Amino acid sequence: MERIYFDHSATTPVDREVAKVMLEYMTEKFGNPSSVHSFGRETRKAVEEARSSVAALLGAAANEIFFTSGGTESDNLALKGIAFANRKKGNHIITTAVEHHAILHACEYLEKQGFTVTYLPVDENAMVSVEDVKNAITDKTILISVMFANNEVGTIQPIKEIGQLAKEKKIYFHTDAVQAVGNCHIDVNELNIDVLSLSGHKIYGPKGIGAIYIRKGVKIESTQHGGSQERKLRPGTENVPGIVGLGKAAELAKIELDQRISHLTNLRDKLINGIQEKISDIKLNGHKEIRLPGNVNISFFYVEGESLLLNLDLKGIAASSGSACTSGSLDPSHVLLAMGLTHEVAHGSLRLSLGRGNTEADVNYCLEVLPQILERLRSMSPLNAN
Amino acid sequence: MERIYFDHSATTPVDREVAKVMLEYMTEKFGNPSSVHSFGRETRKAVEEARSSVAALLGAAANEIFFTSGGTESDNLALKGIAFANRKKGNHIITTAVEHHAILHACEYLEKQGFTVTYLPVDENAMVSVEDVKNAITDKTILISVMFANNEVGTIQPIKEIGQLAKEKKIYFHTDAVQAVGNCHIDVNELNIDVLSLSGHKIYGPKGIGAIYIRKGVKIESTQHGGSQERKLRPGTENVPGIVGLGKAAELAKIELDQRISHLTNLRDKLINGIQEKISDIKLNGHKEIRLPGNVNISFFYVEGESLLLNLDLKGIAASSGSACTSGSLDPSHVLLAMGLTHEVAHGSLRLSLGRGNTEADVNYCLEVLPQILERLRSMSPLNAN
Amino acid sequence: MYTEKVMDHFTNPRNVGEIENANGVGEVGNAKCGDIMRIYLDVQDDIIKDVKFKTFGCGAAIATSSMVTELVMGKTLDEALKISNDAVAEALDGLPPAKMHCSNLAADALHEAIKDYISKKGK
Amino acid sequence: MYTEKVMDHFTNPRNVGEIENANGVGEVGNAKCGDIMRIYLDVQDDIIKDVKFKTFGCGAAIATSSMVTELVMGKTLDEALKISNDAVAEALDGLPPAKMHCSNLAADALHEAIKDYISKKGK
Ligand SMILES: Cc1ncc(COP(=O)(O)O)c(C=O)c1O
Ligand SMILES: Cc1ncc(COP(=O)(O)O)c(C=O)c1O
Ligand code: FES
Ligand code: FES
Repeated sequence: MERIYFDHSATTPVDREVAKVMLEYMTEKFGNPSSVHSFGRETRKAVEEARSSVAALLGAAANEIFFTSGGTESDNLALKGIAFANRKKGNHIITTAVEHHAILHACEYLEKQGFTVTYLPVDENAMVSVEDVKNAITDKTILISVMFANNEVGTIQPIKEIGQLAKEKKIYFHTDAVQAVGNCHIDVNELNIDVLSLSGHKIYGPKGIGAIYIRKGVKIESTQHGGSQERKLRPGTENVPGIVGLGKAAELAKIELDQRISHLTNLRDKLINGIQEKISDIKLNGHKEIRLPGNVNISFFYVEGESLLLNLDLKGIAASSGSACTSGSLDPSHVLLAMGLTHEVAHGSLRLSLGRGNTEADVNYCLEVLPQILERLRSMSPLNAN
Repeated sequence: MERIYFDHSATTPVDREVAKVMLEYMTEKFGNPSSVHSFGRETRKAVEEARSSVAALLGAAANEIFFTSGGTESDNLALKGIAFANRKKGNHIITTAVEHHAILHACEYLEKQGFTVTYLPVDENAMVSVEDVKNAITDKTILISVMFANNEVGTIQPIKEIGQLAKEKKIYFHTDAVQAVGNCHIDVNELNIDVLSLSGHKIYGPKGIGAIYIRKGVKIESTQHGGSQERKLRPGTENVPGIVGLGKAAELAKIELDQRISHLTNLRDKLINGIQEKISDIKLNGHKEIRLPGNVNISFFYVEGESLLLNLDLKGIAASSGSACTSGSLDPSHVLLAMGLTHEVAHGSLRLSLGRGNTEADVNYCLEVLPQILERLRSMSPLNAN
Repeated sequence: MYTEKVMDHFTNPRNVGEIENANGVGEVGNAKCGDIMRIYLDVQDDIIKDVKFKTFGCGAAIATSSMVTELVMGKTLDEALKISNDAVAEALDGLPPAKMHCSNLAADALHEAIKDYISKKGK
Repeated sequence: MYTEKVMDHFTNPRNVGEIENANGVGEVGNAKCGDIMRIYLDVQDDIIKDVKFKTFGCGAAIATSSMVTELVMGKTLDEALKISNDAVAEALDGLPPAKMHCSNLAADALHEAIKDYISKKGK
């Protein structure tokens, strides 16, 4: 059976070119960039080129980019690194209720360390209000962290406006752009971003590598201790193949960005419209327009997400859900609940996240299969009768 | 020019088989192991198989292995994770003066957080004394961390005895085995090890991946916050290709261990003996016998390490040095100084670390080239006259 | 993740639906995850002549629902009351640890339906 | 890491050695890294007729030593005294930031040697 992958927000396949260059840096050019000899010098050069490629994608300078092990580490470094380094200035952090767990759980940790965190609510589209951010600021506020685009429902936040506000108030502004990089135009200067997290495996790059952009002058301290790699901010032998792979992925993202956006937007809207036409009793989650080009998130009333996923999987379609039954925890998605969905409706959510490899045929196949599955599951549901 | 790589303690080339399986998990089997669908299930399975392979290499159980981004992270997690989780029991940590910076700088960080750290001295062979460990223990001691084998001079510490001592005193025992894994027989139960750090790229596996063995029951908390991966101890999307690569490298290490040890010991002794025969005014650093099979570390009086390295590099030989001039810092190796070497002698140290790909021809070539370089540099040295 | 038996009962659930004139109906919500199951019984002379279910829940919830109906079909009420959550999970060759709570749903709903039958009969 | 010029002077250092009857000798140790350099001068009529060096130090230390001898050969003492650390580094097309301190070694040793010559002459 052919398999269709509609779960690009969870992870993406590594681009062939990316894999090729990584292979080269695993077996041939394998030196430690800290070494003086030729093996070391050739990898040092490659690492610095990759740094420039990542910087170019964000409109940043190369020396403002630091490599980490992924989005989670970048998020942790941003929050803890800035919080601890600026403790003398204040202990208040502002974030939102719909952040990724890497942010939320890092914030909970910081609360135990004496910081105060405001978790801003969102509207029914998962959008945070700039006014709310403004009102939450106190003279103790040292950091505002608002995600660029939501990983579950795709809503894109008013980053530029929040950044502007933070700039005026001289508060650092971090954005978790793990889902947005490679899917949205991002210029850290235009958007007033001080610190930004990204992850390789969401942009057709490798897993286990990420980066953090830190505007020159931002006070931040390291969370990991050891050697002097990454200017001591992030010690540990550099993951050269990962870095080189991320560099290549960033390069491709820059070149293909417009094309990816239009391709994904087109498929996304076909899929949303098709589902709306063919299936009743549904709800599109996330903002209708201001959303990731590849994100479709719909709640199907009366059915539960995991059984929906398993049925799709049996038909060869890979997707994800905000259902409690698919998560390690036993609560449905905190994002859907923060948007005001009931447990039941949150339970029946399905996320189809499209990628550059998807085609109209994939969308059509999904539109053929999905109504059948819904009919079957709904016929089994005790909630459907009414 | 043919290049000879004698810097395996810095990093190793990725084994071809390892690279092959990684490639498969980058482009074909790329799913996120947390996903419910088939792409996720196949990578979940691969991750758990790799965990078993790493466990098998150490005589541990699979659920005692957690994947990290490398040796530095494993060391940080071991020290900080245990220190913070056991703060109520005590605040004293024992380690040695010759640990890797990942340990030493993590300890310095912990000192700032209210912990007290004893840095045990070593003898002229870089060996720590079990008696010293014993005498350092107080009723506040919660953790002893002693590296298995030194990365610079290769000395192997009395791990089993220290482990026994820790066990009797009910103190956790961590060992940084980044250099020892794949080069020494290690059985965590036989050696009384509670927690152990290892790194992929030192054993012909990938960079950017490591693991930590944590004996069942050890109280430890996570240092990174986010999703529920690695049973919440180490959140972040699993680096599947890295994990699978590390698993394969562990498998190979287990199979080839005896053969590697005898091959390396043979080459090492040829190299040491050859240098001792051909070059005067030198000093072998580290223990004569109780040392890593592939480690050669020699100080050449009157010359400085970096210029030695550069000359070797010009002849195609990649090596490393404990000279200040090669390190980010401006002091020569803390290990050599702790062993009682003068600055000048420490400056002139050369580390040749052999690997499974090295041959007798490599050793012979080095023995041909090295005396010429020494003669040249010594003729330029103001220290040589006397 | 799931055993073959779970997948079999999930893809081809037995006894899905309602019994129009059921003389015992039990509905439970899984407190842990919010899933819901309803069991319909047709009891004649203390024997379960027919049983059907409707479930809003995960794969394990649907499979355990299906399995529990198969296990009790034709059994006496006493026998049916003895069927435990563990028995249902075992009959499916086991469930993943995180999914053990799902088996509660099925056994609990069954027991509720029997209770309903008994209380109705008592009237 | 190093420029071509640095590598050239490192691999083929100019003016290595000692001057037997040097009338000015300067030795400095680099306080930062512990490296050592000695410069020998043969000064005639305030002009540097010959200059040689011996260095225990890194690649940059050797290259800057070599470069400084080339720069001052045949120069007057006044001209030689004007040669700064930066000038030496520049003549080598630059040094890596972490290696800028190495250039001190060469210029400082030169200046010490000139001082030695002047003090000896004064006697
Ligand atoms: C918005 C967001 N932030 C952070 C992360 C964490 O990234 P990673 O899993 O690469 O650590 C993810 C993805 O899982 C994400 O979608
Ligand atoms: C003894 C020892 N510990 C820790 C490390 C750190 O490992 P990594 O560089 O993979 O983070 C190394 C190697 O650099 C090492 O040799
Ligand atoms: S019944 Fe809800 S997770 Fe299984
Ligand atoms: S002179 Fe010592 S590092 Fe260059």
